[in-house]
Amino acid sequence: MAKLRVAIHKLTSCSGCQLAILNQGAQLLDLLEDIDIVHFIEGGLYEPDASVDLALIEGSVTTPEDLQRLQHARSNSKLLVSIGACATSGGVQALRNMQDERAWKQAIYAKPEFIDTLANSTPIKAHAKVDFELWGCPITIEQLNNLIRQLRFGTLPIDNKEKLCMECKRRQQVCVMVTRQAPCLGPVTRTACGALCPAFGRACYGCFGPSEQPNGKSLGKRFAGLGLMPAQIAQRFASIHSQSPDFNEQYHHWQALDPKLSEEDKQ
Amino acid sequence: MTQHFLPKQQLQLLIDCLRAEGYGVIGPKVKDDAIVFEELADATELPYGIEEDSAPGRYQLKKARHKRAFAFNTGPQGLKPFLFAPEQELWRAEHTDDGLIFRQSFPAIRPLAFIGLRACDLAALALQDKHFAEGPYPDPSYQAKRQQLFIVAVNCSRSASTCFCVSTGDGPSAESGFDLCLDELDRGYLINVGSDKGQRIADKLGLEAASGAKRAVATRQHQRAVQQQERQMPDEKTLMTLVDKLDDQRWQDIAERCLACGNCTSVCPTCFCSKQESHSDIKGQASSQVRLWDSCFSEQHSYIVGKVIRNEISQRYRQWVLHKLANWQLQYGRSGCVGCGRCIAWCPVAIDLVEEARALCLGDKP
Amino acid sequence: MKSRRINVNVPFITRLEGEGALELVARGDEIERLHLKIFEPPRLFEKFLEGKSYEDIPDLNARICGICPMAYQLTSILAIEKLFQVKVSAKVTQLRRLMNLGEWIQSHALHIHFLAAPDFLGFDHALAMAKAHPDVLKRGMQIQEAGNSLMTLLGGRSVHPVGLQVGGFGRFPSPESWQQAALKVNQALPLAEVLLRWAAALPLPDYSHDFLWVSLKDTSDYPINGGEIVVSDGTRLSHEQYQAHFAEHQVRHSTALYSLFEGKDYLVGPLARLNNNVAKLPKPIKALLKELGVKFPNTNPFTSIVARCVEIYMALLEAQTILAQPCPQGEASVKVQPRAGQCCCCTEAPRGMIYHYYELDEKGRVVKCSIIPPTSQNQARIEQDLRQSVARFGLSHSDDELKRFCEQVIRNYDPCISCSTHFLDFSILRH
Amino acid sequence: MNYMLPMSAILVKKEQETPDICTLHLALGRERPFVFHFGQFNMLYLFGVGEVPISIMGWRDGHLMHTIRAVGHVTRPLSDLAEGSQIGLRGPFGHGWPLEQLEGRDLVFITAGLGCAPVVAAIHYAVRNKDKYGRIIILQGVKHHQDLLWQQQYDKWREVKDCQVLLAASRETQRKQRWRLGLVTGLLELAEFNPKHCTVMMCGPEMMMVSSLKYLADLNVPEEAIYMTLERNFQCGVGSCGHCQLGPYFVCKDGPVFHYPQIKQWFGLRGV
Ligand SMILES: Cc1cc2nc3c(=O)[nH]c(=O)nc-3n(C[C@H](O)[C@H](O)[C@H](O)COP(=O)(O)OP(=O)(O)OC[C@H]3O[C@@H](n4cnc5c(N)ncnc54)[C@H](O)[C@@H]3O)c2cc1C
Ligand code: SF4
Ligand code: SF4
Ligand code: SF4
Repeated sequence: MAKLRVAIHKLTSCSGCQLAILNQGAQLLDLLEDIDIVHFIEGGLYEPDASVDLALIEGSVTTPEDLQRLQHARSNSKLLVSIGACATSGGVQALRNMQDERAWKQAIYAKPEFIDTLANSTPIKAHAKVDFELWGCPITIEQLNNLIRQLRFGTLPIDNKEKLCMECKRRQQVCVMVTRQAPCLGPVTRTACGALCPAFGRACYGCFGPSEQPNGKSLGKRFAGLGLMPAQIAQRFASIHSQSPDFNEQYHHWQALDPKLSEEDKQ
Repeated sequence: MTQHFLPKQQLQLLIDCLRAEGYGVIGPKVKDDAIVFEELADATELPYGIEEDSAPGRYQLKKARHKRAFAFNTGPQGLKPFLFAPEQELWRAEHTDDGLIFRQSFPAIRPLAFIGLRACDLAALALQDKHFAEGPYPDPSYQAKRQQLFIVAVNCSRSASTCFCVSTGDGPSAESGFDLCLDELDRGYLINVGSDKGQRIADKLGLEAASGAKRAVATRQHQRAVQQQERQMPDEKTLMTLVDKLDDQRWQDIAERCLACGNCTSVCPTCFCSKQESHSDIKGQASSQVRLWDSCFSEQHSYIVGKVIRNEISQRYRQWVLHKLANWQLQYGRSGCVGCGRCIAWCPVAIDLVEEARALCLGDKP
Repeated sequence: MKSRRINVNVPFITRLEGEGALELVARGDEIERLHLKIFEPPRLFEKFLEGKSYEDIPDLNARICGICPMAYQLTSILAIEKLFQVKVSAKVTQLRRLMNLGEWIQSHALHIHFLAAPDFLGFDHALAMAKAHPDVLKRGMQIQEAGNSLMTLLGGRSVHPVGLQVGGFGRFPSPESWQQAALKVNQALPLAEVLLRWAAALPLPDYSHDFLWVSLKDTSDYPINGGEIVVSDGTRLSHEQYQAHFAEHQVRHSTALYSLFEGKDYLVGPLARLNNNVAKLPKPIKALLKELGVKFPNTNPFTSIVARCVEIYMALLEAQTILAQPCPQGEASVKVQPRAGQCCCCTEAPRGMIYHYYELDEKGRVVKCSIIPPTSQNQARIEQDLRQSVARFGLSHSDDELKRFCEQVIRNYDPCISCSTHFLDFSILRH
Repeated sequence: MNYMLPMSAILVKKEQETPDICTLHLALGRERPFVFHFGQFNMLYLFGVGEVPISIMGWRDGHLMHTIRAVGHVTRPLSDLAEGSQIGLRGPFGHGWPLEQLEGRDLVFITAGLGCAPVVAAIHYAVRNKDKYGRIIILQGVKHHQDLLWQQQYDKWREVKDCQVLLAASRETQRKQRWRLGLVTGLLELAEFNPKHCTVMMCGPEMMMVSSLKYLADLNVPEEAIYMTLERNFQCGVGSCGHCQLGPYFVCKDGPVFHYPQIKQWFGLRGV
């Protein structure tokens, strides 16, 4: 069977998801028996125009160049898979979408006119057809390898949107929300991380993005019951996946209930 | 039924005897803010002087004034994960020179003795037996593990606020299903023998007969635990009326609160749903078929091509309650709820199964 | 004399963490313009941290960089703990250091084997090298795995770990995972010595020249997250004095901010650290360096690969000692009480010193902050180095040779363009 | 039989019925014939990908037949397999049609869409044993007439004595000979059989079966004469995984063919 030709593109990101390749350890050599990486700047391969079977896109679209490169990648590849929070929902840098971005740039950079960015940080699917998404900040090696394996078997992985709680319970971890009143996002967050945060005795902050049917409204109310102020609840949803519609909705809902804000609104 | 007495200091002797018989001994310990069942090195690891304070959506351990080892009622899990593992390889497929071959996988099985299980855990075990071991397709690894099991039950001397086993008829004292059963008193344990295996261990312990006074204390403890229970699940006949309430508005009300997270089904000692996944190695040479705990609250549970049959949270909660409390009776001859209260304590948004069942069946207005 | 007009354009310098470009304009033997261009889109971290609670800062900060997330987390945690007057236990401090060591190991191993080694072994990239030198790559990956396993032990995963928090750790690791990590470290340790011998034997070009270097220096240990700022000119500064002596400015060709020490470029990173702290190395490593005839302080930037190998060896040795102790148990964190005020901290990330500054309100929410990653600090230094080294290398070389040389010079600094949040595009314009 | 462990089977022949439907002919690595009832199913396993429940189409020339529509994760690559490949197979599972008990009765087969495999298998059997039964009525609905699998087969059945074949296309606008426009239920009024002495076997989307039940009631077909096969998510195929529950029934183990009165209380309800 011919090897799978793969290109790895990075748009605006922290480079953490690409490490799912470089952090494989010795089994990377096994993986390379099956795939031919033809473009991977960090790995020293520069062939942006090569046509490939699979393009993995890390990062969000935040500049006109990002957009161009994405369109290029799309037209050069049979399958396009976005990897990581930036690519699937805009990522952490999408927090700026909620603010006045121009004022921000001015504050950090004395000469903002040198810097060319689009107004928002947006996910890949906002600009191009996406064949599959690997959620997670960062994605895990298992997610990536499973994708590649399933492609080798002639199919795509099952898109598992199950809730983190299921994984947490399977690992027989003790629920931190019930024992510690920790405002855990597990019940609205996608599985796949290994339920890491609860394992460390802390609340999930949703880095794998919204799960299937997230009942954020009920969870937010529960957070209020645990003593969180509306603004704090809003902040829980405004973390790594602030621009995913489900979390965004909760952010705005709770932010609007912040007494300070509504004071300002009245004025 | 003759009862024996084991002085408090000699609990270690029981553990030693079990170990000498070849059992790994599993008992309650405090870990990550809860009572969990784990391998015990010795009796000092038991949760002396610990009780739980549980309420809908809350579980906290607190120090009590006494120094008893079994004053708690339940932890997040009982026996279920040991017999029906949350994740288990069923078989492996391999590409070999002889073509595709399949090999059954057997988990390493060793005899285990559990100390500290409750009446509700035993009732749940009986139900899991019916599902996994007694049907037309018995689960071989469940059966194998089950046969090796030795059970030292403990009768509850108090009830947590989430307990309601009295109303389901499953507790607070164990009547059968154990090898040995303890009543914990301040100075030691009354021991009741429930099987030949149990008798063999009891003989080795060289026990004295329990005095009438001690037995009276145990009876009082039992009565106290009964009286402490405030929650009451409707009786089975009443629960059967749920099947006529498919259109009740209440399902919608619950769905507004329910996260469909599956925590209730995961902690429930009788829930048995599972799903399977194929995990291939990186070379695509071998693949293992893995069975994982699943829940009727997940979307995939009722998925068929083109649709999700129970697409709404209200329908999933309805499935859970309808199955657990009513249809279970038709499948296994009794309700699937043993009154342990785990689903109430471990529901992140504090949904109370008893309250919902009463509202639905009896029109109670909580 | 008629000057040769040369025009080389390499859009992306590869084998860097993140992406960037270089622009070289030369007339005859004169370099007219030399710009390291970083144009990775700005992610505006310092701005969106505003309003965020001290509890959320470490998780958000991690996302600045996928290669050294832990350094960003911990620097902010240490700064905030200073402000909140939190005293963590010695155990916690030690485990944090263990985690830092893990990050150094994985980051250095990744740099050495995937990014730098192909330069020295004559390959375009590590995957091409994999066939000819599988042993080199395998060794690197095993060492990297050991580093990752330390990060995973204490943080759950090596990229964006979740274990650290203001006040300590969420939980201490389990004894089983402690044992597993110890095993990985024990397996990797002998490889570290082999690695150092290998690096010392590489035919490194000598481009020694004078420059300033800056790192932390601690009284007792090889510095990671303690000690004062020491400049090779003898200046010693507290973290609080950083802003008075180091200034950032923006240049047209880059989205990264340039950082200068009193108007001068300077080096941070493994070579700077080792130059300042060679005396703190454990005995076996000192002895080995002597045997190999490698000397520090050293002003040849090409020896930074050796410095990285030294640090890997040192980190694995220390990790082994820590992991030989019993797995810690008990309370992993202390309660914290937020308070308003300003705070700052410097630590040593794999690529060099980081500086974080925060102003928090009474609830512990960020009012203002500033984060200066190592690459911003090295950027001016890289340009200076290129200017001198390219001149010495000779502009008469072909464009392709020049390009390769420049890339190699840049790689000595292991610039992490993601954390300075940025992209490298190479163009040479020769008149 | 170890119900849990698949046996390996070789794909000896693949017939492409339509662009997305194919019939797999499988050789089982053992001599004795595979004993099954029409309406039962197997769990087919594709290496590294997963298992899916598929009805048994029949047994021909020593090979087991399955007709598969390529719709997703497993069925697509399964349909792409090259002849000579190996897959895994567990079964047969569940209860099939009670064909042996229906001697002398008129048989009415109602199917729609592509859920026809288990019914087609039963029709084959009935036609082959025609002397045992009364009339055979075959009602088939599809969206477009070209969706009909085994066109020629239907034409052949048309020729059989006392056999009535009625076809309907629901999304067609052009009239075509021998086809009726509309839903399969509309065919019932044309069907000629004895409602007092018939057995109805249905397979297809539940909505179709729900409305067929109404028509059948109008024709005075007693509920006791109706059988239907249901589809649910099957993970294990043996009533252990819990996914396929319909009220108190496990569709895999108690079905997939059900006697209508048995499941009447639970059938056709939304979200049950
Ligand atoms: C009793 C019975 C008989 C069937 N007979 C046939 C037949 O003869 N021919 C045919 O083409 N199809 C048949 N099906 C339907 C077939 O099982 C589904 O089309 C198939 O499971 C889809 O799997 P997939 O992976 O290709 O699709 P996806 O939509 O990608 O499904 C994803 C996964 O869901 C799980 N799943 C389990 N049960 C089902 C289910 N019933 N439907 C969908 N997903 C399921 C599987 O693990 C599957 O891999 C039958 C179903 C049942 C219950
Ligand atoms: S528990 Fe939540 S926040 Fe933590 S790693 Fe998993 S998905 Fe991310
Ligand atoms: S339904 Fe709830 S109370 Fe009943 S057995 Fe299950 S977990 Fe316990
Ligand atoms: S269907 Fe739901 S309630 Fe029933 S066993 Fe499965 S998970 Fe539990």
